[in-house]
Amino acid sequence: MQKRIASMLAALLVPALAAAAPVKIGIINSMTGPQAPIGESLTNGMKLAEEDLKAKGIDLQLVWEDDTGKPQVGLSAVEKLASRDNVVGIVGAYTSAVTNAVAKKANDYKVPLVNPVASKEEITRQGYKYVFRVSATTEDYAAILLDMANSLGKAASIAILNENTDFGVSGAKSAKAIAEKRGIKVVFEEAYSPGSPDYRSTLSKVKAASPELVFMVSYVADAILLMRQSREIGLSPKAFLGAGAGFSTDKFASEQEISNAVFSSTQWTPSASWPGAKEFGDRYQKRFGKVPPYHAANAYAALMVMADAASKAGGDREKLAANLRAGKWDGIFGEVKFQDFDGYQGQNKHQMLVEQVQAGKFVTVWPQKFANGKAIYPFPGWKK
Amino acid sequence: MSSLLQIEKLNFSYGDLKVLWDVDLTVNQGEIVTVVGSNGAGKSTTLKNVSRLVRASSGKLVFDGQDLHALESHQVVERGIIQVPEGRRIFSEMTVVENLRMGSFVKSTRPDREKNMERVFTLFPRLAERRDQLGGTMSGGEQQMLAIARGLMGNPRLMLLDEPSLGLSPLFVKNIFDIIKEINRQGVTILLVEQNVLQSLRISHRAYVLETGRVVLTGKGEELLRDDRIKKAYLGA
Amino acid sequence: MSAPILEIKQVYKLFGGLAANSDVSFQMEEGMILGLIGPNGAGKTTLFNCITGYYPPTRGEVLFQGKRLNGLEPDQVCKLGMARTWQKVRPLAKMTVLDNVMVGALCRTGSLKVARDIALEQLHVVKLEHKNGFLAGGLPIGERKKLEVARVLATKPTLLLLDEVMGGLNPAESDEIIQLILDLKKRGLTQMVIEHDMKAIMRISDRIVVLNSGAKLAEGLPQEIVSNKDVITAYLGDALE
Amino acid sequence: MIVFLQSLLSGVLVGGVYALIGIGLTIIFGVMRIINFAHGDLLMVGMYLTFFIFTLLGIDPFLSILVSIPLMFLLGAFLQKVFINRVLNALPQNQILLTIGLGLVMSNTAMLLFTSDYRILTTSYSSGSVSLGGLSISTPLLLSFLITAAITAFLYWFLLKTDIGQAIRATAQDRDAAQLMGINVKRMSVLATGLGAALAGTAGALISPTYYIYPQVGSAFTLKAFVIVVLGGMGSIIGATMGGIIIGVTESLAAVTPFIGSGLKEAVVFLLFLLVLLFRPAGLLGKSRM
Amino acid sequence: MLRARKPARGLAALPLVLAVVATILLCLFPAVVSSPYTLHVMILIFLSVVQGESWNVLGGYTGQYSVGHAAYFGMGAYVTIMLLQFKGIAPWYGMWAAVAAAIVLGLVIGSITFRLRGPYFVLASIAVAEIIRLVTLNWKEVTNGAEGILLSGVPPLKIGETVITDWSSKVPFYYAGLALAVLTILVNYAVQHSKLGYYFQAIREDQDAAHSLGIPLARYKNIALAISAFFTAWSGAFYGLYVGFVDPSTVQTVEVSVSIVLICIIGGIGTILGPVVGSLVLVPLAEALRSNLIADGLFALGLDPTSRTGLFLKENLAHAHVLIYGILVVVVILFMPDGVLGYVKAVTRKRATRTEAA
Repeated sequence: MQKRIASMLAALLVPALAAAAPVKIGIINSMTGPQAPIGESLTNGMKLAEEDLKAKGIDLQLVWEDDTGKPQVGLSAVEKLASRDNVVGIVGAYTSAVTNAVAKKANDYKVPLVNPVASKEEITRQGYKYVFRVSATTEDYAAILLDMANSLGKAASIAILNENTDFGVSGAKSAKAIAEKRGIKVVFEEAYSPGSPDYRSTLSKVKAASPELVFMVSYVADAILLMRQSREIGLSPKAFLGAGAGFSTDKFASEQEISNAVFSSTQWTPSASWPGAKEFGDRYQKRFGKVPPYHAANAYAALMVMADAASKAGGDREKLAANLRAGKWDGIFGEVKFQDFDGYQGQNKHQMLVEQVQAGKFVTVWPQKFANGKAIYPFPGWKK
Repeated sequence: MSSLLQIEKLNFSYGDLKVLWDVDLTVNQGEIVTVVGSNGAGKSTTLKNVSRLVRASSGKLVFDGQDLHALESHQVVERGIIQVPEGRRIFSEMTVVENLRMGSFVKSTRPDREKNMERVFTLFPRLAERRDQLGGTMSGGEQQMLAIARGLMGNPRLMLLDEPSLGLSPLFVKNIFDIIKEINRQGVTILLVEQNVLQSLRISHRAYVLETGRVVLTGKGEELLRDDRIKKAYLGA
Repeated sequence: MSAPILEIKQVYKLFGGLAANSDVSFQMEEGMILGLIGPNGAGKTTLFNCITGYYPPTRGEVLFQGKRLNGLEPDQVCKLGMARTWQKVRPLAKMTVLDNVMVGALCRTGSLKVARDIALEQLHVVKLEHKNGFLAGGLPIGERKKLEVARVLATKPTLLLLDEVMGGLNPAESDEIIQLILDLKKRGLTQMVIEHDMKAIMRISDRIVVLNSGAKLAEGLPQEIVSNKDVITAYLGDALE
Repeated sequence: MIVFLQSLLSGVLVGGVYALIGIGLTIIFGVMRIINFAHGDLLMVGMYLTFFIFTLLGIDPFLSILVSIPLMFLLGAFLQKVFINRVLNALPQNQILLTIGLGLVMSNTAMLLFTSDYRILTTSYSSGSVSLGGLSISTPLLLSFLITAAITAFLYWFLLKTDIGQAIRATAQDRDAAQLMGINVKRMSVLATGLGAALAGTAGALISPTYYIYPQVGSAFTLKAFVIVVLGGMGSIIGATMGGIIIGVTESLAAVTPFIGSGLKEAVVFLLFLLVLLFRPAGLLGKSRM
Repeated sequence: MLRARKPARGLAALPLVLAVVATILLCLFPAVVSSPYTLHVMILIFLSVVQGESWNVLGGYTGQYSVGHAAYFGMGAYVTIMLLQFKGIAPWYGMWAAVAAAIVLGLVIGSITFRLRGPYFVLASIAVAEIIRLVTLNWKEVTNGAEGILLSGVPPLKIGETVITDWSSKVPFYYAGLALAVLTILVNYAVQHSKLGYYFQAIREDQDAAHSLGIPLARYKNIALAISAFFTAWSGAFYGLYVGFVDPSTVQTVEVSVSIVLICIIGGIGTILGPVVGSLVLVPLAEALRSNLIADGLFALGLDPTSRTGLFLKENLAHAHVLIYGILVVVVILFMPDGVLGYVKAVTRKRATRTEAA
């Protein structure tokens, strides 16, 4: 018995002996903790990528690490992946908070990190040489929405309502900056604590300010709550603009009573005209029983890119980094290419999309090039 | 006369503080038996053993032929032993009527609830006047009446009264003792613990004197009234 | 006669409308033992609490060595040299016997070494030194009472208030405590003793104060108290209506 | 003005459900003197129950309480008998930590079973409203408030008028005296925890149509329940009822007050909580035990 | 009967010797083990030890069960990082500002909460910590709100012109953490062996009795809180510098407070070694569960990863770690109310008496 325990301990402590050099990639994701709901989409996306890569003959070995939504735990994961598991590269993490810590550490270790979805600008502005990001940045979420709004008819005023989290605050900040630059008056601005069952008083204030545009940054569930309560109190601007996250989920769209004609910016949708996007959507739906949110596609793309670059690097991290810097990929996420520009390094210039819920379905309405439907504008009002 | 409650060689400790030493005590059907003794002599503890609020380490506890050791407090009540605790312990956030209803919580007594309520209101007209008052807002004497009345609601065969005269004005004290006598006359056997030695001895058939957890004296109430050893037990002189 | 060490002047303590103490006055001279007796609920412990700062008296004042105590906290009262024990012993259960007494000693010194010496001395006084290393919570009741006395002695009091130190003890243990109280008196320590064991109180007290229903019923020498009619009534009830 | 009235109204309506959460907690505390840190997690279990009863059996959330109440009662009774009962005489901090542990077990079991996905329950009336002189009243909120009022009324009746209810109150007021009345206080503890759990579960069911469901949803409500219960006086049912409404209204009004806003509305609630603790530690209603 | 400590004189030195040996071994550790991951886990253990030992002064010795220590932890982390990032003040100066702020905060909180006893104190401590979190979250101008603060780097530590370390590897953090852990253990030792410790424990055991023995309750509770807040803030500063990022949701939540309490409860409350034992149990366990080391270990032992059990473990064990954590808490409270250390002591004591009897 004691011997068995000893050998089990040994198994825990001694790094697994490296076999015939598979492509070993670490994954850091929020599998548990408060961020787990979206973390799961990432996991699912990467599972599909894993299948595709194996089908392509890449001997992929993934080491999954849970960061539980905490930066210090994310650090543990990097340490373990970089030094104990000796992965060639890392894909992750999900939240900006964890990614902040993880990116710095990965860069210190010179382990190439491809970030799938964290959108905080700073992450790729630190001069890191080993950090790459497929995701668009927070600023893009607001910019594309206001671009679109502008093209539909010049709006005079905007209300900005966001959840008081990293993503929410930075989204609101860029929305405000862009709005001011374009001469749209910000008539209301407030951050709310997510998870409150009652936003009616806040929304009454918004209504009292009578803005033409209502811009919101919220996660899944709050997005639905906010719209339900907007309907209740009869808040009816020219357009509801949702900055990604909660507004671009299938769950939101399926709430037809409240989601109709709401715009949202997104990094990806199955209806986008990128190669394989639709197939990915169908496959995901079949496999996991839900429409994939953009997080899943981001994660899929990140792992595909990483594995492809790594398979050509032969376990050499420097070479992997060089491959990532030099390479160009095309797939369900459109073109992925890591570039240095405007203070960014290793940042993919991802094309954001604006979609609108029309009869429970997302229709891509902007930019024109990708649009597969016409925008409903202004907001037609609530059905009684 | 048949014995209703029989206590033999009862020993009890609170942790390592031993408070009862081989206590023997018998209560016969229809009697008023008083236990007197100074503070800390173990009087209340004896009652609490009978009502099973505490559990003795050794000794015999038999009520009407049944061993009490295996029973829980609420089961003892179901068998007709009802304790009116020291300090009244009435439910302060409940009205007089609610308190009385709790007195007949035991299922078998519920059918008699209305009848018993009438009975206690006759016994304590004061309570009838205050039926909807909250227990906590009443005076000490009224609370004591309520506590006794509450006990009566459960059709007691044996009533354990713990210091019913404590903290009451002299007028009330006399009143309480009259009532105890009346209750006994109505057929309830009574085991009384009292600090008011003289008054309680006067109404009791028999009495026990406890000193530091031991029975030191026993006899008829009237006899003990004249016994100097009582005074000595209290005043040490 | 020397100046009184403790003066209690018309002390009232009301809880809500209920008077736990009303108009209690008496005084103590240095070196004496005063017995404080009375039936259950007479207000003895409340008076202790008023004297030692646990409750502020509602009215009246308490003077200790001429200094007014009203408004002082219990720790300040202790620092002035008045210490009390508790009716229900309050050992610091998860600390050793020695540590318990050292806590008392630390009232007068910052040095653990000095405190240890004081503590050992007091444990010797109460004959508990063989239990130094035991946890206080595990002691039998008699020893817990002794520990309590040793602990307050370690605060170097000039006036000691003992609240039923003999309660719950067997006769042999009570005798030991009585002897201890008398020894302490010999050393010049002034003491106020609440006690139910009348034999004991009569034996040790120089004077006795009787409380009943919160008020002072009688005061006098032990033999006067024993034959006082009011006292007998208070204890045994009204003999005659 | 309209903003103020609108906020006041929704505050009262939401406060009704808060009250239900608080009453459950206060009953458990009243009878056993244990603060249940897993209270929000019981609410979470109630929400999932409602969700599955709705999606699998198609029973309306407001009707489903007929099923979830007994189930939640059993869960509470089970927790009391198996776990809480063992720490009744333990140190308060150990009692607290036990319930924290139980909460962790519940929320994480839910996560294993149902994943951490947000679930949204959509009924025909989820975003409906009734308008009343310029004010709009959320239909589901109004319904849940009415049901809450009915349940509270029933609970008052149960506790005030029935023997068992009075016995629970008696146990809370004086455990020993209750035993001397022939009340089985152990059974009352089980009943009280069952009742507390059932109320938490009911609250969960009632907010399901207007809120969302995920495994960690409970923690926010646990904190809120503490505030409510302390505000009204721990162990007081009327206090908890009032406390719930007060917290609902305070949150709602704080959100529309200049310089406070939505972000700090919870801070205002906690501040209120501290003030009450400091100046009226027995709660706004003073010491009243059920 | 329970007989406590005071072994023979020669044996009394044994724990001291063991402690010194352990410290020396820990000092040499990085020279032998170079795996940064192992060092990282060690650093997390040190951090946990510091948190636990700091809480122990207030909760363990003085018996004031604060479930709001995230307030001090967050204060330490925030002030240090803010001063460094926004004002360029080196952390070894900024840290002092941080601990000073934490002490001031502690004294304010103390003056509010120490009047309350039992569960009320616990609830009040939670409420205060929540208020601090919400203020941090909403006072964007100063704290950068929900976005948190990303540290650009820790400046090199210099004495004169000599660079001691530039913090580029784990090792300096390892030693800093170790030093802090040893320091807080020594603080606990000093507290236990001084007037303070006697007074703290007296307050824990019986406030009224302590009061009657000349102990000014409010003063000594505040001293305990100040010491506790000081070192908790220090651990916060260490955390902030090590992780390089702070935001309210990671350093100021109720979860952080609860985890600090659990370190002590699991290990054993009010003892010097309790938090150490708690950290040694909790941190590696969390690591092992989180990264599925347990399932990997079972596979290495021959469990078939593709079998049903294997698949189940692989899929769920990592998800279940908080669940296992919760079960652990319940088990400890029910069966080891004095923590692992207390349990081990009780078992060995029982064994000893059994051998004696035999």
